Amino acid sequence: AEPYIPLISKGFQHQFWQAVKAGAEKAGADYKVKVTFEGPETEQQVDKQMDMLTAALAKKPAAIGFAALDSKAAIPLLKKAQAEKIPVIAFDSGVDSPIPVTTATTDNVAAAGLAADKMAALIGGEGEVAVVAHDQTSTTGVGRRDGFVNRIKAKYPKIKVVDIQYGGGDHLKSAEIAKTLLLAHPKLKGIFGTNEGSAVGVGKGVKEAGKKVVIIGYDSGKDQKAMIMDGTIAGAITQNPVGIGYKTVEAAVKALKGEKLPKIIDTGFYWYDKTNMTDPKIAAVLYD
Amino acid sequence: MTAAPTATSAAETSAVPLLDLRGIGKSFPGVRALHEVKFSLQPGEVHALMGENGAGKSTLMKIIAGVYRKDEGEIRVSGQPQDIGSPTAAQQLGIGIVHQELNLMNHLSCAHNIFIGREPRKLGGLLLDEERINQGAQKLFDRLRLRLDPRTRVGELSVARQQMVEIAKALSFESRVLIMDEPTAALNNAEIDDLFTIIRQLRDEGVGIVYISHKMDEIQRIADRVTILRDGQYIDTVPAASTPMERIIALMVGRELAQTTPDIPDTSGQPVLLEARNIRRGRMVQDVSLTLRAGEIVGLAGLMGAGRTELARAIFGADARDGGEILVRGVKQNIRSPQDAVRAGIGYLSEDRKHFGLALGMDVQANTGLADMAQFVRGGFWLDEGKLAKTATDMVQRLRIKTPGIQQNVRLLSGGNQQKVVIAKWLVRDCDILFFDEPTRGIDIGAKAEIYRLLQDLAAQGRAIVVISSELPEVLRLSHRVLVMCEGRLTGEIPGALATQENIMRLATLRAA
Amino acid sequence: MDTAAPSKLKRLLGADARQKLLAFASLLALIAIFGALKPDAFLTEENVVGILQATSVNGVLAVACTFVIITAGIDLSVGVLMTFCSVMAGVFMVNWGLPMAVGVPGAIAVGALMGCASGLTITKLRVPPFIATLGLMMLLKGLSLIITGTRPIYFSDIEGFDAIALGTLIPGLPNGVLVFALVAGVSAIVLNKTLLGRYTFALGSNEEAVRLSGVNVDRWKIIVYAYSGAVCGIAGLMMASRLNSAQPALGQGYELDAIAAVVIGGTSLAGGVGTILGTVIGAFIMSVLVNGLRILSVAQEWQMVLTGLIIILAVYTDNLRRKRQH
Amino acid sequence: MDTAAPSKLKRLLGADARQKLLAFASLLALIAIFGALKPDAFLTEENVVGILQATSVNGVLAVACTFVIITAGIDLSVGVLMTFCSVMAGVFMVNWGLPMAVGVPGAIAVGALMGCASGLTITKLRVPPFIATLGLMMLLKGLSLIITGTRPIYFSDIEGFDAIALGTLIPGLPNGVLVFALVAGVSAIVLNKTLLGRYTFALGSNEEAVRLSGVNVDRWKIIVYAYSGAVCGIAGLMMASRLNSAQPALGQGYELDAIAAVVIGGTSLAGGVGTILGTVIGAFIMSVLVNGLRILSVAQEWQMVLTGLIIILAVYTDNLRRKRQH
Ligand SMILES: Nc1ncnc2c1ncn2[C@@H]1O[C@H](COP(=O)(O)OP(=O)(O)OP(=O)(O)O)[C@@H](O)[C@H]1O
Ligand SMILES: Nc1ncnc2c1ncn2[C@@H]1O[C@H](COP(=O)(O)OP(=O)(O)OP(=O)(O)O)[C@@H](O)[C@H]1O
Ligand SMILES: [Mg+2]
Ligand SMILES: [Mg+2]
Repeated sequence: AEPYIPLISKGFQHQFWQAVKAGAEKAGADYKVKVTFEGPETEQQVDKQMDMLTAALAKKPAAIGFAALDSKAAIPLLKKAQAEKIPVIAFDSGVDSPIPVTTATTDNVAAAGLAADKMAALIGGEGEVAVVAHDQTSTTGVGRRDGFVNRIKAKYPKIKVVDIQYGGGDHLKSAEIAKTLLLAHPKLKGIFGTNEGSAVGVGKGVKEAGKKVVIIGYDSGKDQKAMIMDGTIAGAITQNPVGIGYKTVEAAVKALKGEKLPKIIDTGFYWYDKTNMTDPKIAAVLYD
Repeated sequence: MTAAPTATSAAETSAVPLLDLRGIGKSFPGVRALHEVKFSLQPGEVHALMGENGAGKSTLMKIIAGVYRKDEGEIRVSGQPQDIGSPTAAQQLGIGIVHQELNLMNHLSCAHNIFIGREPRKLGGLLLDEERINQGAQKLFDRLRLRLDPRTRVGELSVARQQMVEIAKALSFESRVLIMDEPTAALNNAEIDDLFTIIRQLRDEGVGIVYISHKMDEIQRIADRVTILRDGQYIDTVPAASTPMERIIALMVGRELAQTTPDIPDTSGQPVLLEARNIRRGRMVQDVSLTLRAGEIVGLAGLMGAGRTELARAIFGADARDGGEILVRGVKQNIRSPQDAVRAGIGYLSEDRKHFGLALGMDVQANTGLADMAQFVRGGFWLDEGKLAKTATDMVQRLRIKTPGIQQNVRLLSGGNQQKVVIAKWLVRDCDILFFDEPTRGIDIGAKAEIYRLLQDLAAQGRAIVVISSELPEVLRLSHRVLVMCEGRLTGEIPGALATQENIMRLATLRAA
Repeated sequence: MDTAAPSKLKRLLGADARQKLLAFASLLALIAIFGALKPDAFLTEENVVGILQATSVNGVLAVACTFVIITAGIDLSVGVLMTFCSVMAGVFMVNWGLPMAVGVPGAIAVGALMGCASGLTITKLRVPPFIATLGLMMLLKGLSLIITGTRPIYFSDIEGFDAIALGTLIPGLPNGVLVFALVAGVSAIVLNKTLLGRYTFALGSNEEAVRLSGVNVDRWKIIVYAYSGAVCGIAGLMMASRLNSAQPALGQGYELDAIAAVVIGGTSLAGGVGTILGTVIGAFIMSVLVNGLRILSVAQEWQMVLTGLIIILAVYTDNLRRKRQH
Repeated sequence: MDTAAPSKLKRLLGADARQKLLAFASLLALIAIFGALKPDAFLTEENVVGILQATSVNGVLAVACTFVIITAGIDLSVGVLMTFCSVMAGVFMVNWGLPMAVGVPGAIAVGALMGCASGLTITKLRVPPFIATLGLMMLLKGLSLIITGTRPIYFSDIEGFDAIALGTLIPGLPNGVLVFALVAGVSAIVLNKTLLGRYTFALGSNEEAVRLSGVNVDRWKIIVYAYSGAVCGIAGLMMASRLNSAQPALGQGYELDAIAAVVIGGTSLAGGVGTILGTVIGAFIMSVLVNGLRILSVAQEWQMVLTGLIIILAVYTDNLRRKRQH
């Protein structure tokens, strides 16, 4: 039978995770391994992720891909995997432990820093900006928010982050938040949306309010790409979720063959806007 | 709330009334329920409180029992002025009450219902002492000659037995004042006898008993004095033994009541409206067949648990039948739900108005129309409020329902008036075949006469009426024909003219070999 | 025997209406507080329109819930059903290419159908509403993801679809608000002037008594749930139109907001009591609160704390008012 | 007239117990199906222990809910209260450095206190349980985030804290399972043998009758909610110990799983009826289902659909069983 490699992710409903899943499944087809992909419904359900990992281990997998919601909580289970000689490949944000043989990831903090740089450039280095984040506790939400805010603080003293609100990645809530931000801060020059739902929601809210501010998005998706094309969103950061998924499975296969792996497989992040969206290198990491 | 009653010598107690109420007033929105009412109760006395439906009897008792607060007036308990603020306060003053409406926890056993709030415990109060709870209840049941396992869940009992559990509970307090608000409404003669034995016992022990009932014969049998209320006002207090019943009735209703003597029409030539063949449902209805002709009133008599309610419900489609068929005007009907029954022209007025009769929470008008909304709809779905209001107003007048208006929530009506609303509902529906299950339960003597006339009118108009009643005088007075049930079987039929309490009771106790 | 009918006017306003006026007062109080704290942002036309728009989807869901709650039931599926209907609208119009004239009623019909399914589960299988609609919620959540392949369906190519929520028949006022007003208005009429409304109250008041009055209780209950489902379908269309897409993972949690709005509006979870006007006011109290706190840049954590407190408070003062009437 | 007492044995088993045996049968059926489909993974010791462990937190929450639901109330705050208690455990032990002997009872006391708060809101402010606990849920969610600064609190330095859930007093069996068993056992005794249990049933059966019997209804209701809150505190400790951290954003949604377990276990949302054993079985049905579907690698979307269906089905068959008894 084909070797079985389950991927335990942080979520599965967001487009981002679906893209990771697509990449993993492609690698599964390429390398002839059986891949499954699951994650809890929200990025807070640490215990549900533990249950998923437990069930995955019970299935006697050849290797496991794991994106920890909280790496410390997972250590007992990871030790168990280690004891059973099941290689663990960390993906997305890393697992804070020496057990994973490698980590396929991009640096959320650095990527959001790039968003801050782009924001600064687009608003002329000064003024008020705000963040609409998707989550205030998950590693992705916190990393992207802090990456952006800290870079602004460190490098752009004339830019002030006046408000941070959380829309849960819900388009509608993010749109409502964007509209109130514009009212509460009439001098607002830019908004950073930290994932697809947040960015698209902000775009919609700003459009509905009939205002013009610089919006920086994150991830891709059809709506976001369309908003970038029509200028509602100035541009966005994309990680390479498909690549993350693919590399995770690829690394697992290599680990099974006993090949040596680098400690980090950086799948990179990219800035994209109207000008470079059709660039094949960029187009390859975008998804609908 | 208050200190325990101070000890007084026997001589003093007989002088000081247990209860002394003066100038009691109580208003609800739109209703002045009580005004300047006085009432007193001596130790060792059974004091009956009489009045029409809505006269304010239950309200007065609830004030004594700490359920409602009086607006004005003074309450003295054993000579001490008291402000009875809660049921607990009343209990502490030695006042016990059997409410008119059942107040039981259906999911709990009889024993637990009785001892709720005063459970014996063991292991330093940690665990319930089930044994003592059950024994205590058993003792009370023995005293009431009630054959009932104290561990039975109350919800599984018939209304009558639930009423007995309530009485047992009231007895268990060993109160100095015992209020009984229509305790016998759901009981049959044997049970009433047992209850009266106990009441006399308590009376001889010096307990003061307030007794409310609409059954006039009971008053003569048990009461020492009678206080009469009308429209929330005190009318008079008279000795029971020396006052003729007609006089009490006149005081109650404020007018003379004409006695109607029933004449039994010959309906043998009338068409058969309903034929039920071999109806079966569980143990309670075993192979019962009956025939109803247009224009006749059939009395259905039997002891508690005889299965009369179950029979009516089975015919009405309220409960699933195990077998049997039903023909209406000679046509076989497949009745599987009340809807089918009503469509076939069969109506059933339940004995339990609170649970099965009224949409408590809705107003008089809405309840009146509930069984026949099609009448009050225009264009398929628009409500015809005007017509509904007119019909409801008519009914309120015709049945003399005491309510501040047709928009009054039925929950706020007195028990008897609620019953009238249920009757109104079925009058509006105008079925050819009507089962009335205890139609006069809780209804005052004046209204009773009106309802009897109403039933007779309905029959005269060519309907077939079945009256299920535990009051034999009522059965005798109304019925053109009496059917008797015992333990789920029909044990006999007696022509109305020949029916007596004795021959009905004989059939009602005719058990299967 | 005083059966004198209350005066026409008093009946028109009635105790209920008086209470609603008072609920309206607490809404006004909220508006006054936020207006005083941040008048330049909160009381602008723009923000008022924003609040109206933000209320409309939750308001429509709350109207749907009102019917069910008056029957003493509960509907936990409304949020997810809304999403499911928007997904089905996408399937009809985008995937199958049906015209809007078919797709829009189609989505509403899907809502009614799912409502029927709840109703059938509750009446025929005798599953309590809480569980029946919880099960349906999970089921529909899964189905939405399966049907879409967990990807949004975009309506970009459907000419005029965005007008449902975003067009402005009345200049300056998004159509979504009109749809909300229409749904509320029609539902108020249905609840108070039709047979369906009468049975809705009767079922919540005493279902067994209604059954023993010869009414087909099951049928009417199913109709109530179907009506509620159809209204969820409308909410789904509003949502899809506003977002220009059907987002399959959205919707869970919306039911709690909707139920909260209903209860704040004076409808009793015990059944038998309720008004649409109250629900509308309840929905506005919720959204004014959220909007005001956002305008004041109150941190999200504190928004949660305050919302929790104010929901409790709103229902408490509502009780106080009712008590005073006695 | 049948006054014959039911035999001792029959009473011991009783109608309830018989029903529970049947509920147990459907749990066994579920186990049999999964076991047959994937014996090598599903029936391993490892997986069985995994199921036990996965059940324990939801099971404890379900036990907490059982009391409240038997009083005909509902508690939507259990999930978030659990989290709040784990956060407070962190505050006591990690931030303030208190010893475990203080921190652990402290966290449970916090749970009881918050339960009291629900109870007081319900009884004294006359806010219906649904809204009171919904409000408390929002409030506590916010508070947890505020107290922790939205960051988890780690218990790594608290010697022995992980033993609460993860230690193995019985070799191979995590202590969390023992705690669950203990909580269930004690709660079963409280429910059936003590005054509190009796009043729990009585309140759910007919609160007005209890009041008229002179019982201080408010006080007992508050105690019921406090007990339920304390049990949530225990769940919070189990969760914190298992994750070695207090996760401030966790918990919402857990109340629905808990309530579903309670109802699947035969407790009626209308109050007056219920058992702890049933709830335990209900919790196992839920977790065996989820685990089995995972073991079979059923896609997550389909897991949702199937879970929804099976919850409805479980309650339906439960109804069938009850009907047959009549
Ligand atoms: N809680 C209440 N709110 C409003 N009106 C009430 C309330 N309780 C009783 N009433 C009204 O007060 C009046 C007296 O009612 P009460 O129940 O005392 O009558 P009653 O003499 O016991 O009648 P019955 O013989 O029918 O039981 C009635 O008109 C009734 O409608
Ligand atoms: N809901 C119920 N559950 C279980 N047993 C019941 C129920 N209702 C009635 N019974 C039992 O069925 C028997 C028949 O009751 P039913 O009410 O039909 O008798 P009845 O002849 O109408 O007497 P009653 O004068 O009490 O109305 C009674 O012994 C009663 O204990
Ligand atoms: Mg009375
Ligand atoms: Mg009967």
